[in-house]
Amino acid sequence: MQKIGVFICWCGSNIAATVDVKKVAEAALREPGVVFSADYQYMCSESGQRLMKDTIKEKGLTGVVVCSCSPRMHEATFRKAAESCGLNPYMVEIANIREHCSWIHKDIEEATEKAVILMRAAVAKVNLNQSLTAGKSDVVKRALVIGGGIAGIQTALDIAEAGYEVDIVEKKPTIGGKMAELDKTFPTLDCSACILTPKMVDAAAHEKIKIYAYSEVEKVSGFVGNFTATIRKKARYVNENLCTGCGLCTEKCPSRKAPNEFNEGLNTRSAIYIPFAQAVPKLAVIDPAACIHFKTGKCGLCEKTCDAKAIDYNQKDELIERRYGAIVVATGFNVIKLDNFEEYGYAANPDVITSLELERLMNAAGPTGGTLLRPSDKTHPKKIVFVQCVGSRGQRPCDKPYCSKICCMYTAKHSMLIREKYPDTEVYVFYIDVRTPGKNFEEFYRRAVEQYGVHYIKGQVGKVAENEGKLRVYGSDLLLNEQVVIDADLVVLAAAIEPDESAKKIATMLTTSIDTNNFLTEAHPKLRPVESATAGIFLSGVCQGPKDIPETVAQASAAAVKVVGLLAKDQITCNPCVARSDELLCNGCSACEKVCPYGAISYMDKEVNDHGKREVRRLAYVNEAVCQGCGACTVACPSGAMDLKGFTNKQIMAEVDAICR
Amino acid sequence: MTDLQKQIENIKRISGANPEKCMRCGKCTAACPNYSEMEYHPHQFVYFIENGQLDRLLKSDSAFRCMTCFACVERCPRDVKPAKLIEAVRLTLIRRKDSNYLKPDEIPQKIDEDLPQQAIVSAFRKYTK
Amino acid sequence: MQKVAEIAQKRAIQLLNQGAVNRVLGWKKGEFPYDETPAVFASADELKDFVYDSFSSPNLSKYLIEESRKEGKVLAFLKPCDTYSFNQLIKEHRVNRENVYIIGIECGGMIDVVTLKNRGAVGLTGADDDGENITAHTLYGDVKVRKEEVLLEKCQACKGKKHVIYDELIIVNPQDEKPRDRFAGVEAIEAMTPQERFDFWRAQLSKCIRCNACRNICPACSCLQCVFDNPKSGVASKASPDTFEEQLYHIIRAFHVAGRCTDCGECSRVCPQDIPLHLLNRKFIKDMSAFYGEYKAGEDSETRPPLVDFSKDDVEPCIISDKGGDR
Amino acid sequence: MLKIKKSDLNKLYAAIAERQTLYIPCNVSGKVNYAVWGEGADVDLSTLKTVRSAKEVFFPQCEDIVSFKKEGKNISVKSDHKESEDFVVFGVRACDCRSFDILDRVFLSDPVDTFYKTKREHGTVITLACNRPEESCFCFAFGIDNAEPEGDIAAYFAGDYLYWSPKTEKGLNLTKTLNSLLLTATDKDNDALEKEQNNIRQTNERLPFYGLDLSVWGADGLLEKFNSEKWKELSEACVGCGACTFVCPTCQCYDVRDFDKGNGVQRYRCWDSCMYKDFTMMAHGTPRPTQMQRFRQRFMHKLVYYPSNNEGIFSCVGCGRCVEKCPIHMNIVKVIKAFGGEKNE
Amino acid sequence: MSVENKEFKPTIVAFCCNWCSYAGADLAGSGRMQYPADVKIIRVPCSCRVNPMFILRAFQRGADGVILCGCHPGDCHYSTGNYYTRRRMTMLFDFLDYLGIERGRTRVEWVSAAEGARFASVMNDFVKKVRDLGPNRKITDLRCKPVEKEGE
Repeated sequence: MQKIGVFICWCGSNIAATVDVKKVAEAALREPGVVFSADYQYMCSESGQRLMKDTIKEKGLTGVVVCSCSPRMHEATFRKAAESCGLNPYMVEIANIREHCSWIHKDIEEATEKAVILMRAAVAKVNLNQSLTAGKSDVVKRALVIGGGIAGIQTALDIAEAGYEVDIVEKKPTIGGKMAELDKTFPTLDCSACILTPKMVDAAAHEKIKIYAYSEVEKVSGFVGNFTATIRKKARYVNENLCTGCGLCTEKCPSRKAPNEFNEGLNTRSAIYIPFAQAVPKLAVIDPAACIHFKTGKCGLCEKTCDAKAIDYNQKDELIERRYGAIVVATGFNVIKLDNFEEYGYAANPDVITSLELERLMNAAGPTGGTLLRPSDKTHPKKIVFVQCVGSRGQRPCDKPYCSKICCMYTAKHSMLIREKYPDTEVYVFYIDVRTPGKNFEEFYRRAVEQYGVHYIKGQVGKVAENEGKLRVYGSDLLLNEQVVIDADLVVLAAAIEPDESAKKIATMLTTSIDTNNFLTEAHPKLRPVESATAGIFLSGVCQGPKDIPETVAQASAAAVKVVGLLAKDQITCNPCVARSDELLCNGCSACEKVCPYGAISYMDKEVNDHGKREVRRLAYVNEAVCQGCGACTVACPSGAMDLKGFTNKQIMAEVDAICR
Repeated sequence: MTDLQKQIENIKRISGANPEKCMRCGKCTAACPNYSEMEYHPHQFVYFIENGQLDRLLKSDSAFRCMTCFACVERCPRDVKPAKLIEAVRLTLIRRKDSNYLKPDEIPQKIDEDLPQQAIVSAFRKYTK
Repeated sequence: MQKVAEIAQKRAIQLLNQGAVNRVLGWKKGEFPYDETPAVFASADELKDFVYDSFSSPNLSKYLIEESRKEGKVLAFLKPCDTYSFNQLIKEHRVNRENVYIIGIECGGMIDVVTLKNRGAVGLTGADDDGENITAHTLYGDVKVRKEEVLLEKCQACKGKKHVIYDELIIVNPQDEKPRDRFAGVEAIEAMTPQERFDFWRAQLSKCIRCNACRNICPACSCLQCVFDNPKSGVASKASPDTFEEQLYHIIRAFHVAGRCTDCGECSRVCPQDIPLHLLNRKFIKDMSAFYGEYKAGEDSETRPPLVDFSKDDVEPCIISDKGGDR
Repeated sequence: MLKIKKSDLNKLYAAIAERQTLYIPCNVSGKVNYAVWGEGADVDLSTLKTVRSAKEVFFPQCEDIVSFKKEGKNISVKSDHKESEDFVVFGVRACDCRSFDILDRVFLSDPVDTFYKTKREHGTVITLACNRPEESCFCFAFGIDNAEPEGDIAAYFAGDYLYWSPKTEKGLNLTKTLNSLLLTATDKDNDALEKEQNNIRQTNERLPFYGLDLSVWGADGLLEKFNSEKWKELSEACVGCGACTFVCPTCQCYDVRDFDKGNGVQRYRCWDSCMYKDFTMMAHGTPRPTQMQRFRQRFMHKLVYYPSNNEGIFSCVGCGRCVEKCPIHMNIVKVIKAFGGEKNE
Repeated sequence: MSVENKEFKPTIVAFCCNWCSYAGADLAGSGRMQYPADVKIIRVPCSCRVNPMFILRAFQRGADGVILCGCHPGDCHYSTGNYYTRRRMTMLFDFLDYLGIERGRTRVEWVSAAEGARFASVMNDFVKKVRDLGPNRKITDLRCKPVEKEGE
């Protein structure tokens, strides 16, 4: 039998004005298990807490009910107070007689009656409460970063700087991501490669960082502090320990028709290639789909050329299993496919390009060596039209409903750079809104207009059609209320960005959620923006939502701090209100496993002693470190084997009984 | 509810379109093949209906200038369906029965040689019912 | 039917002698035509009491929970509808498939003794089945009825003659496999007014003597300990001292087997008071198929049952409360 | 011997029910069970076996025993025992009637079950001969004559009449109150009745279980039977439900359970079944963990333990309900026969 | 009946998930939004914690209405809990209706932490509907209603 103390808070007049607290205190003494009751002006105050602590000690209370404000407000306060004097914190329950009673009722009698019932329900529950102890589990002091773009690199560097090991898994042959493809960055116009490549080198050189390039995460199991990931290291057909990255093989390779991914397919590369000059790791890789040796068994020029004897046609994919304490998802983005936007004629006309393609056309390391030449006839374009919001902010099936966030700024950047380098070029920008919320962003955009004379037209383009070697652009100028027609040489589309297609697969693998646009969902949009809902999984960069570089880097560092905070602990304390399966009742039917959103339930064959009968049964096992305590499994379980600590079937039924009595 | 408001509600109902969804990009007008013939352009139809300035549209013959080619509907990224709204304005005018609308037999004289075939065909379809 | 039984018996003996199986689960002859008992036969000699005819109604699947965990392999004869139960048990990891050799056995429909007796066969001592008609021999003379009219409820609502899982089949007379309409009874109740529905169920459920036959025969009710037997569950009870308990027991039982019930009809068959329990389970089956897409428990051994699955655009519960009509 | 025309039976029921509660087999929702007679009741005396036996009028499935109420720190206790009022149970077959003797030996011996006792004292039993015995009947194996049932009043159908023969003080008292309705039987009636009774006895001889022989059963050979290998095979198919026990007229086990009302407890007793896993569950678990043991308990009790405590009287009356109702058709007859309980002719 | 209804104060059990609906109820309180005192809230971690047994239990013990509140579908703190709730409760409610129990006695509502006003209006509406239905007689345990038992 419990010895329960009931404390009724006046909350000044917040409660006491509407609820007769004395009456509630009297009624409490009539409840089973209650040995003490008192009312007090402010239970949450220092002296109120002292009253509670003293009574626990004096009366040897085994349970406490505080009738006060919402448990969301002060449950933690009172539990901490109880713990400080030796009572298990989970023996404290709150009856919410403020938000759910005194504040919503006017009639004192009615409110008092309800307060008594709420108190009674809490007492009924405490009568069945059991001391709960939070489980502990060890933390593996290593982090996994999925994705080696600027987000992944920054997160990894920050974690490594804090002294923890970190692995980067990048599916492409080099890290660097989208930022490596960019020419200049807004709003400072500094060279993208100049700020990114040193970071790539830092990451590669860091003793705590291991880079698995050309690799993918295949499987993840485990839970916060103790994940196990299987990494598939794809065959490069080049021994990475021997390859020096000299590039001789790439020059000799006779197969040169594969589209160059790094240049957005604007030119071609050899079958054995190094993605770009500053690639990290700087190693050659053979594309078996383009390689003559793989197609016909002949050739073998690269093997002959390589002095380091690094070519290995027989290399196989390698599976590596590593344990991690935390995982950061930094899978980044892609530009959407524009095949369904036939009004812009992207697929039909080589001179209609995306902004990312323009980046390559303007980059000194790009296909044109940095001279802006239009793809069709390699001439200088004299009239360029930029179209904003292509595929963003729309509601057609091909559109994305969100704003891609970065387009306004990079278009300002592009138009500015073009006007500076080629002052004889006319630049038009069709915009719906120009969005420049960021430090120095508006100033940057105004410079494009005021200093560089870029023509911003408020309106959208309805059609782009080829017309005598030019691109006839039909747009509207809403301010003039006119339709405008421009014969342009080059049309640049600010295509929407979307999460990389791997995000969905990885979210499933990590049992974390994605939204309708396949962006990973943060645990809380305001308060926990870099954590996923699954403990130990963190989000970095555009996989969580559109971001520019400074934001991405900021979030990457924030995620790193969260990871470091986790790895700094030797052990983590789990939520004690978790599900538990009664071995003797479990049928092993897997219903609970199927509804668990966290994959916290697994099955094992175990010998049980059922009243003297020993047999091996298939039993559900709840991993307390992973379980978040939602209780979905408890209802799915037909035998009632699965119960939720802190909210047991019997406790809830006791509350029901007390309310209906 | 005033008469005008009722009419606007009716237009929304007939068209099944929601002008509030418009984000004012002007793509409808940019895509309009009969732009030069219209006093008010597709985006203005949307804007005026949303803004309660329906009377301006009712006084204009722009609704009859629309060839119902649906380029605007096709292009609209927000699924506002300007042509449907124009169609509803037209119906509102027709239902007034005060004969201030364009008669079908007037259309041939007004047809421009440069008009897209699609627009002519759909206009023809519209007025030969 | 006679022929099917002979083939089955012969095949069982053969498999036993070959050592392919160690035991045979089938039906054993009784005193009357109708009192056949499920039995495990270990030898050819024991198999002489094997019987299979239109009274072999017990569904043997549930016995396989125990039998498949024993050493050696067991041969089980399963009728088409019994195979659904077996599949469902596989899905729930309750049986060890490797230890079971399933012979899917032809079924021409099973006879309901209660109906047969109600049709005049009081004092039933024997019966002949020619496929079309049943001639019942009784203490007070012979009674001839059309077989169709005295079939068990579960056979009148036959799911089809297809075995969904088996290692081999014994089918002498292939029959048309079209499933019959199962939901007419449910629809009839749905068409009643709420008060009529309440009165109907009140009358039916108050007959319940809480013998647990429905639960214990049910292949879906395979819990090691039922919540109604578990003193720790807070709802345990052995009888129905109040009308509420009758409702509670049958609601919770139907809910627990919802999505898992293969509609094998055993509950209605064994109820000593002939409560149409299948109408409870079929309501869930019908609703689930209507709301969440066609689903037949036990049709395969992988698909998630609807209640441990979801879709983001599922119907809202308010479609029930907003159904309109009489509250 | 008295008689009443079949067509006047409703008047008879009404006359009885005017003074006392009358329990009689009625068809309710498609099944025949004992029910309180009221105007318009669908009385069914032609169905031989009610689903539940007649024992329920003396020993109901659920019965409140005592209640506890908690107020503040006090607990008050209230007995729910009530003196029964007079009642009549009509249409009890010979087998069911014998079952009362078997229950009496349990409930009326020391310590006396006062709940049962008061009902026995106030209940008048009107039995009914079985004109058409069925294939599952084997009351004759226990020396019961279904043509000449016991009871306070025995009744018989023959021709157009129900014959009425009071046998005890209680029976006579009830008969007195019904004098206006009952006619005196003539010799011709007696002949007709005798003929009907002979018919019944002849039918018995044609019954499948007529050869049942219980001489191998009884108090002797307890251990030998207990340890027999046969139980395993017999119990193999048992699903452990309580159908047999709950339709059985002689099963008398009950469980005492508490219904928690939140601020008090209603203690009640309800039928229990030895076939249930939690039968006689104790703190350490159950003494009969396997279904074989529970199955054996039921039949050993009926055929061995009870007779050894009760001068060789079996705790089975051969009503055959379990034969018909067992979901898997295992039953006491099969058990009896398995141990050689059949006359070889 | 009408006289009874005027004085009839139903017992209503509201199960609220900790993260959305309970917070919504708190917000209703902070906003001093009135709803009848007949509603008593039980806090559960997630609406998917609510076993149909609890709902029946409430009716057994004399509740006249049971309402279950959770996060809006898609917003579940545990990401998928309320999707299961939605299926389970749709099934249960239709089944109760099938048994002839008044459908107005059960309800599921999605109330977010920001919808204090909605919480209050949902409760007002539900209480009104239950009051119109009158006391629960069809699915209750007479043992828990001693007064009525003696009265009958």
